[in-house]
Amino acid sequence: MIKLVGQRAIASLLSLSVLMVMVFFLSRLTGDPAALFLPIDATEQMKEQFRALHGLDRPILEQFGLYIRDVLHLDFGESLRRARPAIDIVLEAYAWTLPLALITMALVIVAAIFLGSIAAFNVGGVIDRGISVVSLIGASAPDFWIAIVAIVVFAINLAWLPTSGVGTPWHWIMPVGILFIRPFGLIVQVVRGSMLSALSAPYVKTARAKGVKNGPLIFVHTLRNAMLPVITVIGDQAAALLNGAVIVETIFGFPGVGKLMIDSILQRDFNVVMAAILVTAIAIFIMNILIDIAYSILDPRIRQ
Amino acid sequence: MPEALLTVKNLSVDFHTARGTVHAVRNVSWSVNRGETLAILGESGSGKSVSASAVMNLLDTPPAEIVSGEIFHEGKELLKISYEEHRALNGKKIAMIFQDPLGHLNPVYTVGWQIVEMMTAHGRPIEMARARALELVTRVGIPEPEKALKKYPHQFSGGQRQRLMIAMALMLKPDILIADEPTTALDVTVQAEVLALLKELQQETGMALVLITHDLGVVAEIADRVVVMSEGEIVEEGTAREVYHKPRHAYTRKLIGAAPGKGDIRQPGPEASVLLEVSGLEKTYGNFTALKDAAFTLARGQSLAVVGESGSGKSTLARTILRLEQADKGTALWKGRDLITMPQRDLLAIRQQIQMVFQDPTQSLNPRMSVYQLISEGWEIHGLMPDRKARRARVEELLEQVELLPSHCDRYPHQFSGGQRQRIAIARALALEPELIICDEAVSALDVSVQAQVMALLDDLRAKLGISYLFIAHDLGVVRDFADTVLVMKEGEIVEQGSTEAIFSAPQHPYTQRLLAANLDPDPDIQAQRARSGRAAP
Amino acid sequence: MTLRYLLTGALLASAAVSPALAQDNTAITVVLSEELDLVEPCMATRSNIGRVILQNINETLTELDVRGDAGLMPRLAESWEDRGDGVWRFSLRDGVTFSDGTAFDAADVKHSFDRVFSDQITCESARYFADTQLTFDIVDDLTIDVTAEPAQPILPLLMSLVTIVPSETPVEFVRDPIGTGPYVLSEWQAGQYIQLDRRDDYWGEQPEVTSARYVFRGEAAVRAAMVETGEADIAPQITELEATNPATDFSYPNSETVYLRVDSADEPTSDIRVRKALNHAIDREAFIGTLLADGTELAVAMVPPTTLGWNGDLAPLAYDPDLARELLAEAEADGVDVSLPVEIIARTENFPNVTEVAEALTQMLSDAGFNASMRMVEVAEHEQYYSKPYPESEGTNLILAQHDNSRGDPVFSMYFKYHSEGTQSGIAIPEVDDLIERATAATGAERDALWSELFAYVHDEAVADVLLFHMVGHSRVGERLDFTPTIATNQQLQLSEIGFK
Amino acid sequence: MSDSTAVKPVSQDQNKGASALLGMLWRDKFAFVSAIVLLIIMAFAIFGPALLGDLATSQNLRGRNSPPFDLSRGWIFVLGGDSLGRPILARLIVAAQSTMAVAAGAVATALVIGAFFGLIAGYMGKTASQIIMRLADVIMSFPSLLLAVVVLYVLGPSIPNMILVLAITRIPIYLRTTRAEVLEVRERMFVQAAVVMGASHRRIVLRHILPVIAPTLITIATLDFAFVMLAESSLSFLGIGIQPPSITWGLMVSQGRPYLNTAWWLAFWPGLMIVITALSLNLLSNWMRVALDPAQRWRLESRKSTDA
Repeated sequence: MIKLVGQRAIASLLSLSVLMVMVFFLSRLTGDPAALFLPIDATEQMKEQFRALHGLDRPILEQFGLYIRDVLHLDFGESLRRARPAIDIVLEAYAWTLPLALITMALVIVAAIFLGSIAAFNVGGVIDRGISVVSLIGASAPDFWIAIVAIVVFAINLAWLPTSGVGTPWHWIMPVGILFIRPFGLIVQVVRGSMLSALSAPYVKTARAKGVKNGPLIFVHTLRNAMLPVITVIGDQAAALLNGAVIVETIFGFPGVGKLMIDSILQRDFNVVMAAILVTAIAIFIMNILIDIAYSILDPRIRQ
Repeated sequence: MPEALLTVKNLSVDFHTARGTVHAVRNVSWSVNRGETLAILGESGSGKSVSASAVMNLLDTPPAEIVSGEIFHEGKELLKISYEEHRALNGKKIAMIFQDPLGHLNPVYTVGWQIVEMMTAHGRPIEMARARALELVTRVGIPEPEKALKKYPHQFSGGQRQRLMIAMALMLKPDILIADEPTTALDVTVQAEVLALLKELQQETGMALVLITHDLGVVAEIADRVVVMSEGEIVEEGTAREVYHKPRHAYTRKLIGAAPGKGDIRQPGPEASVLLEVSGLEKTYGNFTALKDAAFTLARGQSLAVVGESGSGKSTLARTILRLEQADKGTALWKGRDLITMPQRDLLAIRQQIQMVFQDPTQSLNPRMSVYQLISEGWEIHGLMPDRKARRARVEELLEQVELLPSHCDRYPHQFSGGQRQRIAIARALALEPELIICDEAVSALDVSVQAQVMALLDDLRAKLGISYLFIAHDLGVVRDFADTVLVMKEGEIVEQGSTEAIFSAPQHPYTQRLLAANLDPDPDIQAQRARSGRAAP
Repeated sequence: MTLRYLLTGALLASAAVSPALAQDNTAITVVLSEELDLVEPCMATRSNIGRVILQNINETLTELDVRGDAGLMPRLAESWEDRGDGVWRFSLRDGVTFSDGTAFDAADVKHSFDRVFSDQITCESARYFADTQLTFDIVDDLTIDVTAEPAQPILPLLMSLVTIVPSETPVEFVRDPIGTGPYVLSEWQAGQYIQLDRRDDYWGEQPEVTSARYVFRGEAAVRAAMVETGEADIAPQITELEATNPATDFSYPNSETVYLRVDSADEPTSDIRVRKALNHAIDREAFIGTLLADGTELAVAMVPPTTLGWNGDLAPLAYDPDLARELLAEAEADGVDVSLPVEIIARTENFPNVTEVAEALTQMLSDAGFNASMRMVEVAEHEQYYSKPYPESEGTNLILAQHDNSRGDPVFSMYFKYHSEGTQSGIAIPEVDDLIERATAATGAERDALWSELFAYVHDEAVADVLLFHMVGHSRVGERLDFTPTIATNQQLQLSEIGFK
Repeated sequence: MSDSTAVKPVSQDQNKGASALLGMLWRDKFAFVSAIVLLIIMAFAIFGPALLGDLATSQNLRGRNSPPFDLSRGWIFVLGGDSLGRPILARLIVAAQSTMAVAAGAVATALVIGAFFGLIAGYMGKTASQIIMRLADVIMSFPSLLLAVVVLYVLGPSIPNMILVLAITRIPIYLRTTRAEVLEVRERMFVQAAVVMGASHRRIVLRHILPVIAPTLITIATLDFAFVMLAESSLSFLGIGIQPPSITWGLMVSQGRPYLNTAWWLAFWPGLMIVITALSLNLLSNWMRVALDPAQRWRLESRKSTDA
């Protein structure tokens, strides 16, 4: 296991390095941060001063060298716009993204497993078709559309929930609810399919021949086997959430890393972009290891 | 007549499928008493498992529908009691074991957990269950039972898994044990051990044993009474001896007639030129030696059988000769040229001369290709027979040669039965007019009657076309009927080779002797005699 | 470190912080459209920063009256006089203290300006002094002489753009601004809110609002909804679409002017008839009350009507597509290739409905016979087209842009937009250059007249561009507040102007 | 040899070609309706711009946001007018072309490239596989928003560029799936049988492996179709997607967003089109998975021969 993690860490480090190099050069193709930081009628002298202050006037390879040097000293540079260490800004935002992603994913997993299993048991029945259609429609409706309609309905018309922002648990309901829809729609289908095939597995027959009750039959014998393919999909979906949920964050004023990322990209705040990619990539790497661990916990055959 | 322990009366079950209704069993009746062993004998599709599934309430309804019938156990009508009542009965009064213990054991739980669950599911305290599990696992002969309980199914061998299944089934001392093809996937020696274990346990506990099988040998070895099923109906019943010696029904006669190992032993033909000469062939996977210093020669028109149990290296031998795996050492001279070191380009041309028929035609035929595409693919690869019409005609001819219809050209493999599929695979091999066909357990997956047909076909082709065979098998009966030379392999080594006559009548190596002893004879009398003379495997 | 942040996040996520609804009566919540990158006094002229700190935390020497006609009013300077030769003397207010307790004096003023002009820090306010060299002479604690080279007639007005910080302030961007204003920055939770609390020792009148919390929401609909549900009290910027409730929603001229910048160095727009045709092709009236809010005015100059030198005689070129076609035909007859592509370049999210406006403009130009197309670009790319050097193109680009001048004097606009050296200028006409230079140096009535003349020349003689609209903004103000937005609401939001009903 | 389902292969006349396929489609009513819907959308995409192009761009500022189901302005306004007074129905039909071009283009590009490299990674040796998979990781973690900005800034906001952005972000999905499937399929017996016959690598990959994994890829592709339409819409929402004067459903939803409170139909109809397309594709792909598999096709074939 430790060897596996080590190997993956090296592979990921390699990927991450390539990624960072690509981002570094590609992002610098996208224009001059000085023009964006300063007002439109700023003088050329001011722009030059800005570039000089942030080292943007040097040749790009020199900039790259300096960046590498700093990164090796764990210095990820300063935000061009916020006059703060980029990594601090990113970690602050990540402290919001992480619980949002985890809460959402936890709910998705619980709901998808429960409803997906029910659908698999009633295959072809009303519940099965209902779950399929609702999840499919939910997953194919634009999320910003749902978000704004949800605000109109739940915050304004019904006045049950605050419109936006963070602070109380109530504030989390709508963002979590809207982020929930798409991964749920996908995972519930995977759970259903996986449960269907697991239910026809021979060991289920054995369990029935043993006289095992339906409850343990489903949730002890079948589910654990059915979870294996589901975990891969859960991993992909969780990775998407760990990258930040830019639309939901934008609409609900949620200070997460998705909004930070798009703002930094649009403002060409290169150091923040780099730091954000670094942090999200590490988070996803850790999650992948957790997924691997989950695999080997669930399936003893993988342990060797 | 006292009331039997378990009685199935006039049971009829239909399966409703998208393709229509299939009458799986019709008017099936049988019963079994305490201490008795009843065998239900039949080939695939005969419906032999259906009544047992009905007893265990394992039929999925739909698609299955129990049209009529009754099942009595201790005064209860099992088809009328509630789901919950039936559940309480399963495992406790009637237990069941299955053909494929790897599939039927849950891969993600320890075997200990699964065995213990048999008791906890019926409300027994867990400490008691643990103690009993340990006792039974020891009893069924698993080494290091304490450790074994903490292991997972994949960590055991096939025979051990079946023993564990048996231990699990016996946890609650059931009255009846239903065993659905319990030894089919096992090697002969292991099969003998497991059957012996079942026999012993039955004698200890006095339970009734219902054995579902396709193998006359198993019936002869263990059954007191037998019912023979064909196409959903019971065609014959009686004691094992009665049925074997005085079969009344034509089907039973056919079945007994098809049992291999009864024909004349072939005598080696006159000396012919050497086609293949293998020497010093070796293959290792990591620390595991799959093949050690294999050497033999194969003459034109000869059928050479390679026998051995799983893991003996017989498939590896075939695969290294074919260069599906690269051998570590050694040579395989094909008409004087070494296949092992031959460049890829030359090899492609030679592939035309050596063809292979695999064990499972369901897997070896690409499910997305039609029969025509499958058979003609070789010509496409080797640029033969460019004329489409000629191709078509030749495919139809080949199909007729393997006793299929020319109209089958445009069908897909799934539309055929197992035996038909294997014939398609043979037709495909024949299409390239090879000089050698390697058959890797080519008939093991087939029903006896189909097996006999396929073997007859191969034999016929040898006579007509002078094809040589490298015939890999574990079924000694088939080998005895077909081969003129036999290689016996064990743990990667050829332990004995000689003419079929010599091997079967005077085996030299202890392993060959053991193998022959464990081979079940379909005649109950011979089996009984063997048991008496103590030649049965320990 | 990571762990700390994650823990904080988790705690905040679980702890129930009292919602905005439960505030006491004199605390308000303001919902802004974007979060502040910085709360840096020398960046206060940037509107999103100014709305929070300008005159709330940091004050300026002078202040432009936007509610009445008082013109330039004293703030931290009590009075000022022009001592000739470009020297202005400012007398500072006595008894003013910064929120850190130190007293305000002339050294603070000098330091504040030194900071602005330092090359260690990129202060936005510096741009208003582009080519003007300022020297500061401290006469005594409360008197300071400012020398401008060349002479700067509107120096007191420029003083309304530079915030004063204490002389201890380091020459780098700060996160905890200290100022003389009635409020102090008491809390800044990045991404969530900024909290301002009232000071007890403010030199002036105590405002009614005791504290203000600024929150940030990108969606106009959400901002409006927050005021509606009582989660916020003021949403300074909402869209016309959301401004549906007359009781809470105000519209105000927001000092933004929308126009199409025309490059008269390019064919076909080098020909004045083509430029005129552009103007005649556009049905400006059709936009008002449809894509743009009622109250939007047709523009005849780059600056809003409240600006010095406003020329009331000018009228937009009438919508007359036939005339436009005729003009094009004439130009074509003279050898101008009017079939060259004319592409409108607009910036996404520049103002509400910008895309639709661009689409409608394109349609109108096409209808009048132009080979018109449009392109929506993102801010960085827009900047490339908008500022010199202009990229090469086949035909020409018309830049749909919005310009803001609420400072009361055209000097902040005209040089950049029309002088041949101006970074966004599309013309190079000696007469215009001359007028701009003279007006910039002039004072009083002469300044007024020269600007007026310049507006007329640019609009009628040069037909330099296609001036479109003076925009209106919309604010939603909670019913318990007594506050009316003004033309300056785009730039600043003085909490002291907010009362309670 | 457990034989609880004793279904014997049944001899029946082999249906051939398109008519058989249509028959099978007719048998699954959901799939049939889906196919009709998709055909209509395809027709929109092909003929829409030519037939209704002018109508879809004719503005009328004074008649903007006209409500739906009001026929006083003609049938073309039955779904209402948009913020520039253009008929939404006409715009939906015209937008089908670029919407389909973007979605199909992105999905097809990603599918082809991903499958190609996936086949290589799965079939070739470990080194090639490792390099390709690491590259896939890099692409996977490259933020799509940044990619969009880079492409838009450097290459400009056009439909081909949008296809490029969306395709790049989807490639890893196909690559990883293909590789995983290839690793499994190449071990199957029929592949070995082909090797024994002397088939070349090219033949094995194209004739034996690809047809087996194709249904999985097609299923993913149909699901991805909806995803790509939504992603394109989200990019428009963020201001870095397709921009007017191009129109796509995603862009229409995004542009209608400010009017959700006052003129819901601006965003509703294009959103509905996306949902309908996604649903239809899903149902059709379920059908296709069965219809393309000879071993499962009988489920959809005529029952006449066996019902008796």
